[in-house]
This record gives sequence, C-alpha cells and structure tokens, in this order.
Amino acid sequence: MAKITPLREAVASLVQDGDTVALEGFTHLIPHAAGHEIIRQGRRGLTLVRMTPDLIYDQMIGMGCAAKLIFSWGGNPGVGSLHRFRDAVEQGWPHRLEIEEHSHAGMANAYVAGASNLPFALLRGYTGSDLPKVNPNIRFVECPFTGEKLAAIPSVRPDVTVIHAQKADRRGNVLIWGILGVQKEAVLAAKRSIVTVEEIVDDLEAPPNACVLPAWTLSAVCPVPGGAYPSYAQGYSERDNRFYKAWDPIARSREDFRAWMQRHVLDTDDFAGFRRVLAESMARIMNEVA
Amino acid sequence: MAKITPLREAVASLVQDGDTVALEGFTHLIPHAAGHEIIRQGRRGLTLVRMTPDLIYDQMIGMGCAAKLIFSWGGNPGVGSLHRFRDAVEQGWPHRLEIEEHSHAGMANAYVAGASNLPFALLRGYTGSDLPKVNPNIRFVECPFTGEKLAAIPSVRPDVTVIHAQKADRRGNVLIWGILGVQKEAVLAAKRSIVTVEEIVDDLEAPPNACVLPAWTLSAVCPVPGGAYPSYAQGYSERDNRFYKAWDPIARSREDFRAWMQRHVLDTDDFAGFRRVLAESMARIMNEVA
Amino acid sequence: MSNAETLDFTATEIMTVAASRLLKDGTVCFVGIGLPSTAANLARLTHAPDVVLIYESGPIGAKPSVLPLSIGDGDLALTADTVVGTPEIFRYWLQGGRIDVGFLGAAQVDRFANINTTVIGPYDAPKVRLPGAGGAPEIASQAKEVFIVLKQSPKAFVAKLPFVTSAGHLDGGDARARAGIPGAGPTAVITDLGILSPDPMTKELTLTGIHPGVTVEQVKAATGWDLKISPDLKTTEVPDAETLTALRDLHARTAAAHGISQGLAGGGEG
Amino acid sequence: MSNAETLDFTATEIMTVAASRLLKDGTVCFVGIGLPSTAANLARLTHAPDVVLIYESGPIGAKPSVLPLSIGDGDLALTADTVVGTPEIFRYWLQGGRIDVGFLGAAQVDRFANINTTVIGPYDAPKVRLPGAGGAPEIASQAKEVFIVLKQSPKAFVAKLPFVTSAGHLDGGDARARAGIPGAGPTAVITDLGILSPDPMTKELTLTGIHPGVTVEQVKAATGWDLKISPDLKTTEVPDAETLTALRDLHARTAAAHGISQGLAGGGEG
Repeated sequence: MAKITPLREAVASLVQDGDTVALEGFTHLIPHAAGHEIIRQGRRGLTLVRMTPDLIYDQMIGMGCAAKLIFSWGGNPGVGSLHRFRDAVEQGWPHRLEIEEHSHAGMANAYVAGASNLPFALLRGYTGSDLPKVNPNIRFVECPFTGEKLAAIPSVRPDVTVIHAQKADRRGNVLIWGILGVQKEAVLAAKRSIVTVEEIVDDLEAPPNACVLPAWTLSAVCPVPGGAYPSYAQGYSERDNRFYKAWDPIARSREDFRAWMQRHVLDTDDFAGFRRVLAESMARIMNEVA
Repeated sequence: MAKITPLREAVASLVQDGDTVALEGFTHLIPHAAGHEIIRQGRRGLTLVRMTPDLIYDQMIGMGCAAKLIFSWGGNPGVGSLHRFRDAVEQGWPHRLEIEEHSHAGMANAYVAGASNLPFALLRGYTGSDLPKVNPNIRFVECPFTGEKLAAIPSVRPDVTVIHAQKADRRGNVLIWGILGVQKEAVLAAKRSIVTVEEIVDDLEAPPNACVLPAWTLSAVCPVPGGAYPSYAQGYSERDNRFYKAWDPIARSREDFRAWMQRHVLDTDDFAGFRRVLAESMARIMNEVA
Repeated sequence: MSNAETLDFTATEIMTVAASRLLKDGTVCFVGIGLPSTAANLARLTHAPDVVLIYESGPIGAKPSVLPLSIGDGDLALTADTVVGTPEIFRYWLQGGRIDVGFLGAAQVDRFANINTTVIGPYDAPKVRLPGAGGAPEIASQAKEVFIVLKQSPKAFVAKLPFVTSAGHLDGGDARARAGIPGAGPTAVITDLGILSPDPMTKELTLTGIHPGVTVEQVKAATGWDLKISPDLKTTEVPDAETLTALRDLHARTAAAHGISQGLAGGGEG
Repeated sequence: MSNAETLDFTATEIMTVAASRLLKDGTVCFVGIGLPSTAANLARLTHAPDVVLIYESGPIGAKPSVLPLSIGDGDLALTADTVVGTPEIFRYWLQGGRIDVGFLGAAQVDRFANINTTVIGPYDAPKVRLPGAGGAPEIASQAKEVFIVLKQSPKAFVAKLPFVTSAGHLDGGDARARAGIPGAGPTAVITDLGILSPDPMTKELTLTGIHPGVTVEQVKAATGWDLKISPDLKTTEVPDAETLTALRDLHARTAAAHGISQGLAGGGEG
C-alpha cells in the first residue's frame, strides 16, 4: 500500500546498493527528481534498466551509480550522444559499465512479461540483427504448433521501479495520461515502486478506462511538482528543449560534468533546490550554447 | 478502411460459410443484432469463438450455424444453462457440435497472441486441470532461461470478428468504453471485422488513452441502435435481465425454440423488426415466467 | 448479540455471512459472480470497507451499490478505481500474483477441494454439460488462497470428480506443491451447513465449523465421502442484526434496481 | 513548375521533399524521429492528408502542428486518434502486421541496405558507441516496406557494416526471405544526393534517382562501394514552391513553438 512520503525518505528506504532499478518514462514523465535523489544518496552497483536512457541515466552513470545498463536506445533525444554513457562504454570511466542491449520491441515485451509474472517474453524479433550475437539473453524457442522460431528474452523484474505521474489522490491511487510508455508495466513488474507526482488531489477525476495505478500496487507516492524537468508532464509543464541542448557541452568533459553535478545536485538539498540553482546558472548556460 | 454500411450488407459480404467467427462482448456490448443477421442469412459450418457464449450463441447453435465452438464458459449468466448449447453437446441436435475448451485466461491470452501476430500464447495456466487431457491444443513449452514449464495454446485468428460499440465518427473510427472485455484484441486478431454502433457522431470526444479502434483497422461499421439487446451499451441502455430469465423456458424445448426463432428472427427483416415483434410478445412471455 | 441469536435467517444467509466474514479488510479479492460476489460485497459493506474487488470482466476496486447479475454489469465499471481489458486482468493482475483471495463457486468439489464445473459423466458423452472453466483454473492456481462457496449435498460433494476443472489440493498431502502450483489453494469451503477446511497434513476437507441448528449427521449425510470432523469443531456465530440487515438491504436494492425477483441474482458468469 | 525550378533549396530540403513524396496518401507509417518525422509530416501537410502516423511512444494517427523534437512530445499525444502504451505499439500494431511503411534514419547503411546504429569498431571495444537499436530491428523486419533517409557520405555508406543492427536485404538476393523475415525490406534510401533502390534481383542498392545539380561522380564519391547506376536514372523533380513553403513554415512553427533554433530539430529518439 502506497505511503505518501517525501522523496528523500522513499529513496532511502526503497533503493539499495546493488538493486536492479528501472526509472521509466518515454520522453514524457521522466523521473529526473528521483534520479537526482539516488545520486545524492550515493547509491552504487545498480543495474539500471530503461528503454531510452537519456540525461538522467547519463548523470547516474557519470556519477558512478551504475554497474550495468539494460537498454535499447541511449542518446540525447533531438541532440545527439550521451557523453557520459559513451565515456563509460568506450573508456570505462568512472568505471567499467556492463551493458545488455535489446531492441525496443524486446524491452517492451520484457516489461510486459515481468508484469505478467512470466519468466520470459516471446516475440517475433531480432531477425537478421547482430544483437543475438552479442547478447546471450536473446534466445529462440519453437512454436509447439507451427514449428516457427520465435525470439525469447528474460523478463524484466526490477527490484524498484521509479516513475513520475500527473497526480495521486490522498489514498495514493495514481493517474497517468498522455504518452504512457512502459510505465504501468514497469511498476507492475517490480517488487517495489516509487511514484513522484505533480500534485495530490482529492479526486483523480479519471476518465473511464484511464491508466490508474491503485495505491495497493505502489510502495511510495511522493509529491514533487515539476519532478520530470527537463522532461514534461502533460497538462502541467512543457519539455525544456533548451536544457537538452545545454546538456551536450556540460557532459562532454569529465571535469565540467563533475563540477556541474556538484553544484546543481550534490550541493542542493532536493529538486526544488536544484531548480533554484539551475535557474541562476541557466541564463549563463544559454548564452554559452547560443 | 471501414465502410459505413447497413448490417445486412456487412454480413452478406464479410461472413462466409465455414468461416471462423468471433462475436465478442463481456456481458456488456454483446453483438446480438449481428448474430441475428448471421442466422437470418443462414450461414452454416461456422467455427464460433467466444470466451462466454451466451444467448446469442445458444441461438446460433440451435439454428445450426455452428460446426465448432471454441470457448471457456458457456451459460446463461445469472440464470443457468444454455439449453441449445447443451442439447448440441449432449444430444447432437441439430447436429454434432465439435468443442474446443479453454479457460478464460487461455482464451484471453489467445486473442492477445492473435492481435500480436504470434502463433501461440504463453501463460501460466491449466496446472492441475483435466482440460489438457481433453484439448490437444493445450501444450507446454520450456522457458529457455529457467527451464520452467509453461502452457501454450494456439492464437485465435478469426476470419471475422464482430463487436458492438458505443459510437463511431463519420470516418469510421470507433470508441468503446466501460467494460472492454477482449473486443479490441478480437478485432485486431481478425482478418475482417464488423462493428455495430449505437450512433454515428461528428466527434468521438474520446478521453486521452481511450479504447479507440481506428477506421483503417475495421472492415465495416454499421449503425444499429440498441444492437446489443438484451445486453447493454454503457451510457445508452441497461441490460434487460428479464429477457435472460425469459430465455430459459423458450430454449428448453426444441419446438418452442424453433417457433420463437421463426417468429422473432427469421420472419423479421432486421433488428428493429425483431425488437418490435419482441415488444408485442414480451408481456406474454413475462407473464409466463413470473 | 443475544438479541441477534433470536433472529431468523435462512441457510443461504448464514452461508453468505460466514463466507463474508472470512474476507479481511484490505484483502485483494478476485470475485466470481453469484454467491462469492454477494459475500464479498457484504464484507465490503460491513467489516471490510477497504477490501479490493476485482472482476474478470475488467473492473478493479469495484464498489457496486447493488449486486451485479453478471460479471460485466455497468455498475461494476462505474464504481471501480479503473476498468482494464479482460486480458490485462488475467495477465497483470491474476497471473501477476496480485490476488490475495480467489472467491469461487463450484458445481462439485471432491474431498481435496478440487473443483468440477465442466461435465457430469464422460467428457465426450456428458450426462450433464456444465458451463465450463471460466476463470477458475487460473484463479484456483494463482490466487494466494482460495475460498469456495456452494450448497452442500451428496451430488455436489463427491469422493471423486468426473472431471477436475480447477485444482484444489489434487490427491492431497503435498501433491499441489509437487505439481508446481503456486498459492495455498482452497483454505475454506463455506456451505449452507458449515465450513470445511483442508487438514494441515493430508489436505482432506474436514468439517471445522457447523452452522447453528445443523447436526453433524446432517452434514455427513450431505457429503459424498466419509467426512472427518475436526476435534475442534466450532459452531458458526449467528449473523448479527446489522449484518443481516445489510445483506437483506443489498438484495432488496438489487431486486429493485434490476427489476426482477431475487431468484435471478443466483450464479453464473458471462 | 518552371517557376519552381528557379527556387533555391538546400540539399536537406530536397532530401526531405523527395522522401515525403514516396509516402502515398492513406499509408500507415511507423515514423522515426528526425528526418523521417519531418518527411512524413510534410507528406501529411501536402499530398497525403490521410497518411496515418504512428510513433513508438504510443500515438496512433498523430497530426502534430509542429515537428516533435522527441519521440514522445505532448503535441503527438494531443493530436492523435488515440494514445496506447508502448508495448501495445510494438505488439498489436507493428508485430501485428498493420504497418505499411517503416520510415527510418540510420548512422550507416551497407550496399544491401542493412542498418547500423550500434557501434563503430568492435562491439566490445567500440571506437564510437552509437545510441543503439531503438525500434528499428522490428520496424525493419515487420513493416511491409521500409524507407531509409540519411545524408550520403563514405563514412555512412559502407561496403560492409561493423554491426548489423537492423536487417535490410542481408547478403542480397533472396537472403532476407530465406531468413524468414516478412516484409519487403528497404525499398528506397533517400539521401541529400539522390535515391538508391535495391536491384530487383541482387538487392544491391543502385542509384535510381539523382537530385538536380548533383553529378553521378559526386554520388559515387560519397559511397563506400562501387555504386551501380541505374540505366534508367531519373533526375529528382525539384520541390515546387508550395511544398517548399509548407516545409519552411513547418520548421518555422517548430522553432517558434519549442523556443529553440532549428538545428535542434535533428534526429534521435528518447
């Protein structure tokens, strides 16, 4: 049953060193605030799972939180490379990062299989691709009726899934709408879950057949308005495309990255603090990249 | 691309003798009007698929439309037996009915697999049940990662799926809400599809993430207000529980059943005609069963 | 309570109330239509306001004001926290391991609480063709525990089933665990005469509760095997006035809402 | 048209317009972000108003007024016929066989239109780590046909890929069919210099179209293998004024809406 609790406490009690952790969100509703809190609390040895690792995973990888990454597309959407991710894979900095690489179809099905308590996902996938040559977790099974060969990959069953959503009611029921991505599956596939929300309301006012996660499926619900920034929450905020562009030069050098993370994340108390310091430095950053 | 067309023409052009046909609806939105039209047009040798065959399948089976039934629960919900279904299975009247029997979990997964263009559905199912002993289409596969044994059943891929929905817009996009059952999967699993709707509107006014079937996934959309009767359409009509109870004595004897079908279905032109004749006889029926 | 003891109640009423009492508050319950649904909703309206009711047609957290006559009544959808598709119910919610209690009816049970809802007689030439499995095989195997509610008679309580639709404790002992079936299986069978529970070791259904006014001989006569009686046999507490009133009001509201006699509010999916 | 021939346009513009023209009205198109999305939306705003755009983040029938900068922009959701979850996109819509055209970008292609978006250099010790597969492997295998759009250079058009992320025509000939891959595979590669199409028999990419003002020698120099030239080589029709205006307006609206320079509207998922 969901406890409505501050994010710091949720991360402290629910995310442990060595856990398999999925922070999901498909451009929309990416849980940046929660990622920052995991960095602040210095988690290590995590297996990070995410279809589209972007800035928040670049930060977590660069800060040394991750031992392994399970993913299907790692880039700065609309901009280019994730420099910290590339540095970890290409140069092993700050340490070696093991990767397990899939396609989107594979990852999406692996979350579905996890939510369905199946040990593996079955799909028509990876045909003609070299991915099965480099990922021993892509195997093939035969249809017992037609003899066709189908791809099989292990379910994703995170220890903790973290997502951001639009709102929760006071009992902790959560409503998500708009681009849904794989968040529902990621939560239902996980042992524990943290949902940061834009606001807590008396009544969700969910339309029929809306994507609602009942309170009893969640571990913690944490009010963090704007907690998806620079991603967005439909109905609440817009994606800050400038930040995605600004991230590129910050992440290019190890030193600039470390200094930026120190100032904006490690030296701030919470996401509101991050946003205050960022506002101060944003004008300067914008001038530099213009 | 959906053609907006009268139901009679849709059935004439899209449902052929010998087809595998799924009329789906889970208590809510059962396509009775379309079932009647298939009976009127005298289709034979159909393989009927449906999780919960109820009155409309009792009628189709009793009228000799079906060669085979694939199902998981066949009864008159809230009342008792389907007498025509039982007569076909127990006595072979009006002719032998082949049955392929699953659990709800099996059928629901088989529709999902069909919509997903997979040859089989994978589930944790049928453990300890005698169903696999009598249904050779329940097999088992091994997980290539854990060695666990999982159930496998063939996908359901109907030639035609028929459903009833609340509304369509003038392009033929369809909105369903409330109890959704397996209708979306049944349509997407099928080669062709017919959707009867309560009304055609200018704008669906669908909430975000609503269950919408785009026009280009459908073959025909047919306006049939009240076409789910005695089932219901949320927002339009209530379930007529009296009719479900009234059906029991009608269906008990072969002669009463035949006479009733002749008068109410074969001798009427369409569902509006059926409703008019039924209204005339309903008071009498109600008196008899009271 | 001394007041309540003088109340009249029917055998069906005490069966429903006894079944209802087994549902703890906050339990996530997968509800079959008919008696299980009546008992589960009675629990929600009395001692267990936060019980979570899930129906196979899609409603999660349904709070119907009247009893559904079918598994897909509109009131279930309108009062639920959310309504998902039927495949999702079976995939993410039941198979996903999120159900505490599966609440089932049955046509027949055997001494190890296996369930038959398929056929009487041979499968290929049935004497009576029953409705079939519905959701029960996977509810019986995947819910953390299972309650079964049905009226007791020698035809319904048989030593050996002609067909096992849904697994109880199979051949007894640790047969269920050896077959790799998760979940504790049936932990209680609630009837109009009493409550039967599996013996902790043999898993044979044993009479552990008896309704007031019923004799052990009556229960034995209504059972198709030599029913063992628990040395710790308890008499069911009579329904209190409040609970009986809640149950009768629920039935009255249901009859009024559906415009039919109460008899129809029986059993069945669909 | 004689009027339009005097218009100035950039190499990227004619690439986008040429790609856009290939999309027929009513086509169901699975759209990658960046150039494919620009071309597909240009088609929708000009000659193909009923093209159905599906994005992997969930929108079906998206009709954005500005270009999405990411695969999950809010405008995609708000203008779509419906928005489903990402698993459903890949399961019911792509794998379900409902996509006519998969419209992809690429980091590298080889002479048989196989795609690399994974690594340059060895997989375990990459020289350049690229973003990875995304949706492409299954789009490339399951869409009825595939269009690829990317700028032409010897680094991008290589004889042999270091890594095949997504299957084109594999080793050519009937290799794709023999591997059991459904769909026709890549039928056109649209670049800033021209259009390459697989030879009907060998499946080797052949120059079938060349943009006005570009020489065959230029195209050959930008290709990492000995590029075959179709005997039937056609010069791409220049973009007409209306189409160019539509494209430039789209970019201007996008820049204004997103509050950024046009350069950001490049490529990438996320």
